[in-house]
Amino acid sequence: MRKCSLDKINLVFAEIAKSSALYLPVDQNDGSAAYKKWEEGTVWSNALNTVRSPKDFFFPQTEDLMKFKTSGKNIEIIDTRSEAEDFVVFGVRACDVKSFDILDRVFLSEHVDSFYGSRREHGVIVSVACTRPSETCFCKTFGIDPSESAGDISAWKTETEIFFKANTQKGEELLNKLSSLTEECDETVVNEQKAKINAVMNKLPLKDLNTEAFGGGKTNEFFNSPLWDELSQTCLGCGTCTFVCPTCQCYDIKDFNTGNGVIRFRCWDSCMYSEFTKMAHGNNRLTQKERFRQRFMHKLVYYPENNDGLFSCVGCGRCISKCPISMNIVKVMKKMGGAVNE
Amino acid sequence: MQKITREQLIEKAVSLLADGTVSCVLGWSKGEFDYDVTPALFNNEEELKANFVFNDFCGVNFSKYLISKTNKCDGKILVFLKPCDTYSFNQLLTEHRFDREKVYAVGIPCEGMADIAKVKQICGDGISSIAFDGEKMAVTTLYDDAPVMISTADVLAERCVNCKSKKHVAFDELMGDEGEVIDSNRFDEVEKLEAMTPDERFAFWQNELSRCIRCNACRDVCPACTCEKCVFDNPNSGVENKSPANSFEEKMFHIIRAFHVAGRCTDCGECSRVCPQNIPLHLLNRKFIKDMNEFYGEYQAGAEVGLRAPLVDYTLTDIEPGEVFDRGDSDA
Amino acid sequence: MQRVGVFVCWCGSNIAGTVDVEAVSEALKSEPGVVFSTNYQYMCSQAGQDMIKDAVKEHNLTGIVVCSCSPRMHEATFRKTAAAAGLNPYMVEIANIREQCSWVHKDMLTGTEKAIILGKAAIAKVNLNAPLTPGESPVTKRALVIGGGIAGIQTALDIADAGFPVDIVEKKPTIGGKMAQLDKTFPTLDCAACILTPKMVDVAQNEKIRIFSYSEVSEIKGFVGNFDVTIKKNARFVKEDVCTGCGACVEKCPMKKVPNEFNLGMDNRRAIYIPFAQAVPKVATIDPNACNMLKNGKCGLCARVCTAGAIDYTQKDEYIEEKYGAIVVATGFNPISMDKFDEFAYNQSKDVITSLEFERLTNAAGPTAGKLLRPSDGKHPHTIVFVQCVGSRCDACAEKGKEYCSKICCMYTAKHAMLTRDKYPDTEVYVFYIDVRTPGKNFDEFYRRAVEEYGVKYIKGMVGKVTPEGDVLKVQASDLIANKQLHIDADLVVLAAAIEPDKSARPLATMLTASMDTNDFFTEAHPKLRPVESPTAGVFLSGACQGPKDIPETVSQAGAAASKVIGLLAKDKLTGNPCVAHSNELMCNGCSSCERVCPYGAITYIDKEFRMPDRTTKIRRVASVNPAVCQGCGACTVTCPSGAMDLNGFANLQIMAEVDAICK
Amino acid sequence: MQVNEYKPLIVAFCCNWCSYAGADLAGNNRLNYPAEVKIIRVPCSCRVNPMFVLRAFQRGADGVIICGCHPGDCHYTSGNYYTRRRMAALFSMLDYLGIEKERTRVEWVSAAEGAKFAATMNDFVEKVTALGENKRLEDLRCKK
Repeated sequence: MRKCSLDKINLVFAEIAKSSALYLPVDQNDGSAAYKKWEEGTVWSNALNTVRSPKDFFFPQTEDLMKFKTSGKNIEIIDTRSEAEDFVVFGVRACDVKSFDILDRVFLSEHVDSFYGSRREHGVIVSVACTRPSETCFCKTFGIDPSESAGDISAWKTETEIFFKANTQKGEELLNKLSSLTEECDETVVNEQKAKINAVMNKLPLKDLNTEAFGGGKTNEFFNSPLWDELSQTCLGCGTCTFVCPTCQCYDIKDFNTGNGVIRFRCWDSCMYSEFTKMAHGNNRLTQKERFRQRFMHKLVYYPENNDGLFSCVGCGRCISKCPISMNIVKVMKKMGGAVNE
Repeated sequence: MQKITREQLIEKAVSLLADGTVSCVLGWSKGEFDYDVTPALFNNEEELKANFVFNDFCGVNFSKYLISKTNKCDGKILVFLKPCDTYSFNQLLTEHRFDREKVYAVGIPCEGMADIAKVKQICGDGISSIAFDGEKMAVTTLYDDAPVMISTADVLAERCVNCKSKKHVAFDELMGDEGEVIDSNRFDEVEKLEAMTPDERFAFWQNELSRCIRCNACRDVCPACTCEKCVFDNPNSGVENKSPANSFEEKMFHIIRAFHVAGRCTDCGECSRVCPQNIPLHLLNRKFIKDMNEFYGEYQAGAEVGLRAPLVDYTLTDIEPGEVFDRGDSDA
Repeated sequence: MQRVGVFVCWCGSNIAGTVDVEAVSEALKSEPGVVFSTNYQYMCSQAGQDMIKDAVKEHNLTGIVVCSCSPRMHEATFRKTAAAAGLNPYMVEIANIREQCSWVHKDMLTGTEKAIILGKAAIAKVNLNAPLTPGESPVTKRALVIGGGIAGIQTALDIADAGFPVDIVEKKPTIGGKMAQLDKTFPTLDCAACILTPKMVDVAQNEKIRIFSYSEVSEIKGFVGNFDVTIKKNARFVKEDVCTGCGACVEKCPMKKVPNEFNLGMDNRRAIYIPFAQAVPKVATIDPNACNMLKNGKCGLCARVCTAGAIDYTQKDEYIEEKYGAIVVATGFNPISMDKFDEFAYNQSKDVITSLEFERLTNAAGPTAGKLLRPSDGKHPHTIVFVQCVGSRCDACAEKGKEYCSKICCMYTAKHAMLTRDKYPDTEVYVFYIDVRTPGKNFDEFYRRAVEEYGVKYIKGMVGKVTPEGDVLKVQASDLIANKQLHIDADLVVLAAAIEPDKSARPLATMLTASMDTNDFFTEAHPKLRPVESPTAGVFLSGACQGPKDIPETVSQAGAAASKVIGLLAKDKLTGNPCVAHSNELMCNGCSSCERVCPYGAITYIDKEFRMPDRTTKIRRVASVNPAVCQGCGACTVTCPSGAMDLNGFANLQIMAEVDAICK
Repeated sequence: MQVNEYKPLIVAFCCNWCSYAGADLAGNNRLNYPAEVKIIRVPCSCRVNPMFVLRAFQRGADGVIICGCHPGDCHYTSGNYYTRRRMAALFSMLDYLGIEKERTRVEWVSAAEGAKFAATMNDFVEKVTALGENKRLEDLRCKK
């Protein structure tokens, strides 16, 4: 474990930025935080988390796959790949770090998504423990410990200092680069931190939310539940929840005709959209209720079924704070879970 | 603190359900936190008593729901409308979007709704409870033992700070007293922008719109965006797109959306309320409103049913497109 | 995917001169959808058209792009060609590489470059074209003629002659128009009345013709074959069907001092009057501004003397609604006002008159019973100065007068001069002219007779000033040929005032949605090939409303207009323009925006039952377009937020494809 | 032909009845205007959807001009009145977003005004050339 004084944090950033692009949460003028590329003068945000999750770094909202150049009736195919740059994502919260595992299982298992894959390879993740969890946090529900965040490097922040612990080879290498700026230290302070955080975690309004009712093999239990009507009745069908979600991984592949060629790109899609997974025969989820159900069934039943019980929600709370009508997974879990427990 | 209380509204709803005037109620349902409310349909007294809430966070404009919900429940549907909601209500009727006969509209007074983001800016994250108390709200967080007293006026949503009207322009029944149209300052921000140089304006919007993630929340919540199929979802429209691939598409979406609702937008402010990226979308709509007021005379969409919107009307002596610039911005 | 054939026209050297047609047809070969591309000297020629027909068969083309002159020129031609080749005519697109390319660009390289791009745009569009079939609408077999001058009369007679009912609307109490005011007509010098009045009688007696005199058109709706017109019949306070035109009332009317407009105010008429002896209808009319009875209920003499009991002081304006298949505009002309021409002292001296006033002075039925006497003192004038081009052929910047030549002045002035010298050889007659324009059968001979046989003094030059002094008019003028100033003491000065379209023409044009030129003359559909048709279908032009004309020209144009109308009315059905709007019911919100911007009221709404995704059904209000009424402007398509409303032939995707191709 | 000289791309929407005919007349009278101007024929100026205007900019146009009959002379009586309002609103909005106002224009050109058409195009091209490339409403994907 190494530590450094927070006054030197910008030197740390500068050092990292020397060898690779560095991204970290920065305050925006609207009061929220967003990941920005670090350059001299950039200030690391104190915000608990960003509106957009760091999944953008590995699975960007839009990404060109290839380009067809057409001249008259001739077509030439051009490789447009550009994801081979080393980068460091700094200040990722435990929940978001966990989301990468969930995405990995989708993109890196059978039929590896090489775009996602190479971004993962080139990315180093420096996580940081939560100092001030929000009422919307429920990561514990999914067995995530915000005081012990994973990633290539874990970090803990106190009023005055920041502590680093490397968890991976990549992490080691990066930490070594910082050796001149950091000093070896024991874990006492960090342990105090952990204790503090856990104390707060036990006060959170959503602390008792549990997943018992859900998981693989529960399809029939929930799929036809009458409760979906009620839960989805005022859903607007917008994509906010899916686009701020760190684990939503659905995308669409589209062609854009530039006039002198075609760019084939992929972009995020949302199961909340009426056009989602539209096929030749039309849509297979005809109503908002079915689309709404799909999202939560996926997170709470289908995904765990295919991924050894791992839920595809990390309890970051983004959807809770951003949904225009504040309908969210917590409400679904309580309603559904409660329903089956009775 | 709202003048009208949850209990009064429940009482009203229950009586209307009881005498068969309505068969269901469109209202606010309590959520996980004190500021957390979800629009919901209530079918009976029990549901109302259990979940109906009304407080300073009930900003949702119900008007648009009437399009779908009037078909959902047989018999009339009771809808509680704040003054600004009634304008959307009228506009939708003007466009024949729902059956007036299937709605029983109760106008309720509104003291302005709070914006939780503003609350959190004052007392920080981790809110454990909010107690409403007169002009103030007592906010307790996980991190301080004593509640922080915040005056509601300091945390009003932008649209309420610049409230354009406390007058109900449509209702079957009015609770509380008749309000008045307010001479608001809602165009000040627009004027500030107009006064900037084109470069400054461009920089401003570039920065704002670059945050757009095309979640479509602004569109899907908008009472004017009621198209059976939006051109941006329609693969045959030629302009369909799912995500803003670049700054052009960000602008394209928001310009066209603003243009499509121009003359129909009642300035209810829902778009800005729901934007997860806090883009001040109302500044686009208000620009159109302000322009049309200046070019073609004062016009408030939804003020009455059946009004002819400026863009589907004309006079022989309208301003020429070339002349619209000779205002505001310094270099004109 | 279409199979498109591209045909590049040289138009002789018109296109080939600045566009490398070979390169164009070559470049367009490789465009998507194109399976055949060639070029030829004259695509519009029979050989060219055959080339297209053959290509269609040989390469079984589904779409045709012709790179040639403006579609306004030959689109129709090539559509026919396509049809002849068994293709839907609307699968043809024209790339305008002449008017909008080869003719405006000098450099071969740029010309060729642009021609290729225009070609690409046309190809991009035709790739999205769909076969269109025009809708049909019935034809109301009745014509409306607006204006009862010689133009309107001739048109009405010819149409009626073909067996179709015609209505004439004339705003004056009688038909006859300007010609009825003329004395003799050039170049034959036969009297106007003698040839006009019989025609007026024919009109009156023709059972196919209805005359709405003292009436105006107040509203026009509908479209070719189906116009709905409202005619305002002004109250004349005399029952037309009862009045015998005996004139007893006029005799007795005590209001004797009403300026007589028929004689251009050179004498007076009564408050109740019949404009002239041969008026048609020969019915009295009460002038409400002059009649005491109508103004303050005192008098009522006419009612008492009218044995037929035709007087009706309570008569109200009457509105008649009638359907018509075709409308002929024959609103005619008027001399321009002389107010702005102070140099000629028109407003200072009664003895400075216009040519039309001169006509009345020399007319046997005129204020002087045909004797040429000065309006001021009734003396016989011994020196008369005629001034030509008063207000005609002025330069654009001049704040008064017209740019155009009024065309008839040279001839009627020659006529006036000749007649004067003929009747009163003792008068000196001067004619000041810029040019003497005498094109037309026997025109120049006529003018020369005036000069050679009748000794009219023609002086090339303009009158600078006329100053009334005592009972003479000091005329100051310049003789450009002798290059000297002239001073003439004249007894009478006659101004050949320019003529302009009647003031009623402009509002009428708006009602008809027919276009006008900057001088308020109606524009024709084509200056050479369709001179008697307005661009607005079903509206035809007769006489001076389209441009200055003399009587023979007017009559022949009137006949031409009539034949066009007959051709239209002879049809039972009209095949409309298929490029009309249509609404996609699945996307229509029923919001009514389109209905509000439609200038033709072509959009109505129906409640339709739809199957919802969740298998319920929902009644929704959706727009439907009447293709017979829709004229295809496209206003609705832009006002429709969902894009449910689109336009055949100019669809959103087609226009965007053109944009894309151009911006490539 | 100078290679490096900047030539703007102008899309001109012309109504079939007046402006397109005006453009033809310009041709008939051999009145020159830059070849950068490419005309798209529409039945009426009111057929021009703001989406077309943005589309043109997206695809690389540097200026968009809409020509219609003079107010009052619309072949469809009222079409150009709607054009006037729509484009006034749209242009004002584009200006509000900081897009150069000189890039968009509406002109009324009658069938008789071939000279005005040519003059208008010359002037418009000149103004847009002075502005240079359209950067603020461009879509880089569409650039060659």
